[in-house]
Amino acid sequence: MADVCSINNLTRCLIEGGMNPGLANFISILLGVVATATLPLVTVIFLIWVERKIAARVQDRLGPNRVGPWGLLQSVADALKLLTKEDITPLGADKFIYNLAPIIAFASIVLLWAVVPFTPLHVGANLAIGALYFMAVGSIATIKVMVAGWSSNNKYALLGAFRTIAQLLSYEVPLVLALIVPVMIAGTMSLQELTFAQQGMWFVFMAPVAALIFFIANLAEVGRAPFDLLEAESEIIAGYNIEYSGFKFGMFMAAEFMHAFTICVLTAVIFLGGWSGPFVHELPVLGFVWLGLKTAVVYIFMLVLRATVPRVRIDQLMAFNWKFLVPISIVNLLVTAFLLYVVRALGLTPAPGQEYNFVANLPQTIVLFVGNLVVVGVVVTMIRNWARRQRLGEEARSLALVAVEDENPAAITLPAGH
Amino acid sequence: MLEFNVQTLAFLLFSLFVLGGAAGVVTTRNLIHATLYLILSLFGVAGLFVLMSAPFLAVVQVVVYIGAIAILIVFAVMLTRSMTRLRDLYNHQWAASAVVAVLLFVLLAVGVILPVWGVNGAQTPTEVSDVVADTVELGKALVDRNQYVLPFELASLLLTAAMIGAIVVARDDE
Amino acid sequence: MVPLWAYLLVAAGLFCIGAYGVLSRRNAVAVLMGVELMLNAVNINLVAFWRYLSPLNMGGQAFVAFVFVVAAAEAAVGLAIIISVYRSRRSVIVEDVDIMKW
Amino acid sequence: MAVLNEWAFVGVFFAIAWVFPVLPIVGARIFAPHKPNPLKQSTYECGVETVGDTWVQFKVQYYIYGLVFLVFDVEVVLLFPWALAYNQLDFFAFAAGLLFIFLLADALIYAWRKGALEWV
Repeated sequence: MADVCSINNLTRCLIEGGMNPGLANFISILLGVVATATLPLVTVIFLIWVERKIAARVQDRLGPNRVGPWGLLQSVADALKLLTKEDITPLGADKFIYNLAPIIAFASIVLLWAVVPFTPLHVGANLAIGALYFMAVGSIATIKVMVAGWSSNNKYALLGAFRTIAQLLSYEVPLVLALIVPVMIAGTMSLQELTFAQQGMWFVFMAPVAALIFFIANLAEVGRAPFDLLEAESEIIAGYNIEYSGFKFGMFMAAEFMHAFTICVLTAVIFLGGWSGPFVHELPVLGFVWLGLKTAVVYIFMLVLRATVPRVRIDQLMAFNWKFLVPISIVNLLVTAFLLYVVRALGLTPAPGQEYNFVANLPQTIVLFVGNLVVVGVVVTMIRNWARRQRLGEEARSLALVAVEDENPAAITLPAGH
Repeated sequence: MLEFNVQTLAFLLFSLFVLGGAAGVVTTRNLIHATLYLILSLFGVAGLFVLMSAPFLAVVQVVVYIGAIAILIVFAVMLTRSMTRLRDLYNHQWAASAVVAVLLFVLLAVGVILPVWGVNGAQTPTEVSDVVADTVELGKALVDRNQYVLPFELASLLLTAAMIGAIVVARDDE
Repeated sequence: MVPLWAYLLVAAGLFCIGAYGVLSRRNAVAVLMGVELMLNAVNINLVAFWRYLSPLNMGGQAFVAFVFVVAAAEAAVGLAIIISVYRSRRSVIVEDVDIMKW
Repeated sequence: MAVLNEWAFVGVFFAIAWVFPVLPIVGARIFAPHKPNPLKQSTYECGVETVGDTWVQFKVQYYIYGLVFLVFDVEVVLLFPWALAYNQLDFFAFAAGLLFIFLLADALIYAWRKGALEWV
């Protein structure tokens, strides 16, 4: 292995080749960064095509099919078109931060890729606090919205920005609460070690509720359907980026597509075992393939969701978060903490050295899974009771209306208290 | 003195962010710009935390200050329409304040920091350990009955109380 | 490694700039921003002393975490008060709110 | 200093992440036409002339959401070290964490009952 100069031992090779250690280190870091950061950029060009194609199929259309084979080069053509479009800056705009906003938008998404583990050996930065890094970079997204909305000097942009910020802030709460669960199970925040911990059993089986909440909250963070009301044309024209044109608008759009892809990767890493799969330790590059497959499954699920679900209203959006997702994620956190404690007290955790064994992980997985099922069951029952009460109330009201009509057909009024 | 390496370079860069951002905060008329300067300054503080091997605090700094407090300040600026009536930036005592601030800095630097912890100071740490407690240790310390469990619970209580108080104060009374 | 005094100097500078902002600005929101700067200067000091003097004792980090909590509570309540004052007096200038003064 | 090496990667990543979006924007400045006129540059409000300040009065409800978010965010962030050390904690520490979460739930219940979570 010492003779082969691969990316894994590049630093050592360069030093042995007579280079200054500091410089060699820097060069290997730089190469790693460029490789990691270019990957999402290249992928997103392809993914826009995938998205348009799938949306078209769901809606019984053909989708892009003119530029290149099967329309594959459509995104490239779009990018070139945006590059030659005039870039208009509104007169009242705050020039510097107006130009800064699309850059922040794009950079904040690229930054997420610094901690994604691709294979057992290839990871950008194996930060010990990787999960929180993800949260921190995510919170920069609110800054970009605020800056874009404010600097455009447009009422619609500002209103859209405020709505968007309210949405992003709200959905960050269930997101973090759901993220605590895998951290608690694995006892680590490093994404690479979280993946290692899932070699025996994926966390989606140990914490299905947390996985679902994580995915839904992330959908809202990206602003994907059914949570895409930050670009609701009917209400706020196009949201915070209304005054942007040309490639600056393209930056916002590319950032959104990239964000959507990135959250699929992170869902796959945190809950679906990341690169773990058969033969991954014999051939590390295989991890890349497994990760890609899992990401693709999540991504296609998201696309079908986008093509089939209607948009929610803003009061429904807020109520759904604060009165449904947040309470459930708190209860889920409590239940998981309690069950983990019980599991450990009963000695159902895998014996040392058996952590990556599927069978050894089964007992605790079953306990946690049943616990999650109970949570879901209770929630579903509560919602059904609530809905029944609502329905009975509606029926009683309409019956009262009919009764009033029968007694005095001339005076059709709503019953008192309405 | 400062030796020249990557860490020193990063330190100087982050210090520039911190102090430059802070100077922007106190001198800018436009409050939204001031908030952006505040974000820059707080980001620099997060960078300094990373250099001091406290990555958890650095990330929390970004999440709490930049992600939440800065946004809250923007909301407050918008709600109070502070942007529309930009009157005088400073009050009548600004000159005295500037003198006080500069004097305080000189006093701290010359009187306390350099003699006590400076080069050949009275209590300059001679050798700095490379072993640093990590976040797991922090987690244990926060809920250890002999350490910080009481402040930990009180923190939760304080935040709950602050939220209740702020909601009561900020809402329109129907 | 960067010496301890360098961090302390930066923290002292940040503290003094923040203090200047608090003492001289007229807008209440700007005053609050100055307070945040001062709290951050304290945080730098706490972390620096923790790192250089007792990196195995968790006191420094735990204290910074509690400062975060207090800063958040302070910002939340302070801004709420400013909004409330604005509603009743149509002003966010600190000197205009002098009803408690005599 | 292995930890700082990982962060050096993030630092370089940070620099590169800013370069990526700046390049095409500068490129667009070269390729794109640039013929501004006042009509083009006016504020786009569906063809209607813009009236008054852009800084309209906002609802206090936005601030309330920000407030509730701030409180939750800080509390949850403090929970992370606890969750991280969870596998090594005794019953007392476990109970302390649960009490913390209960207080968090308490705040939510208060805000809910007070009607602070309604979008009005």
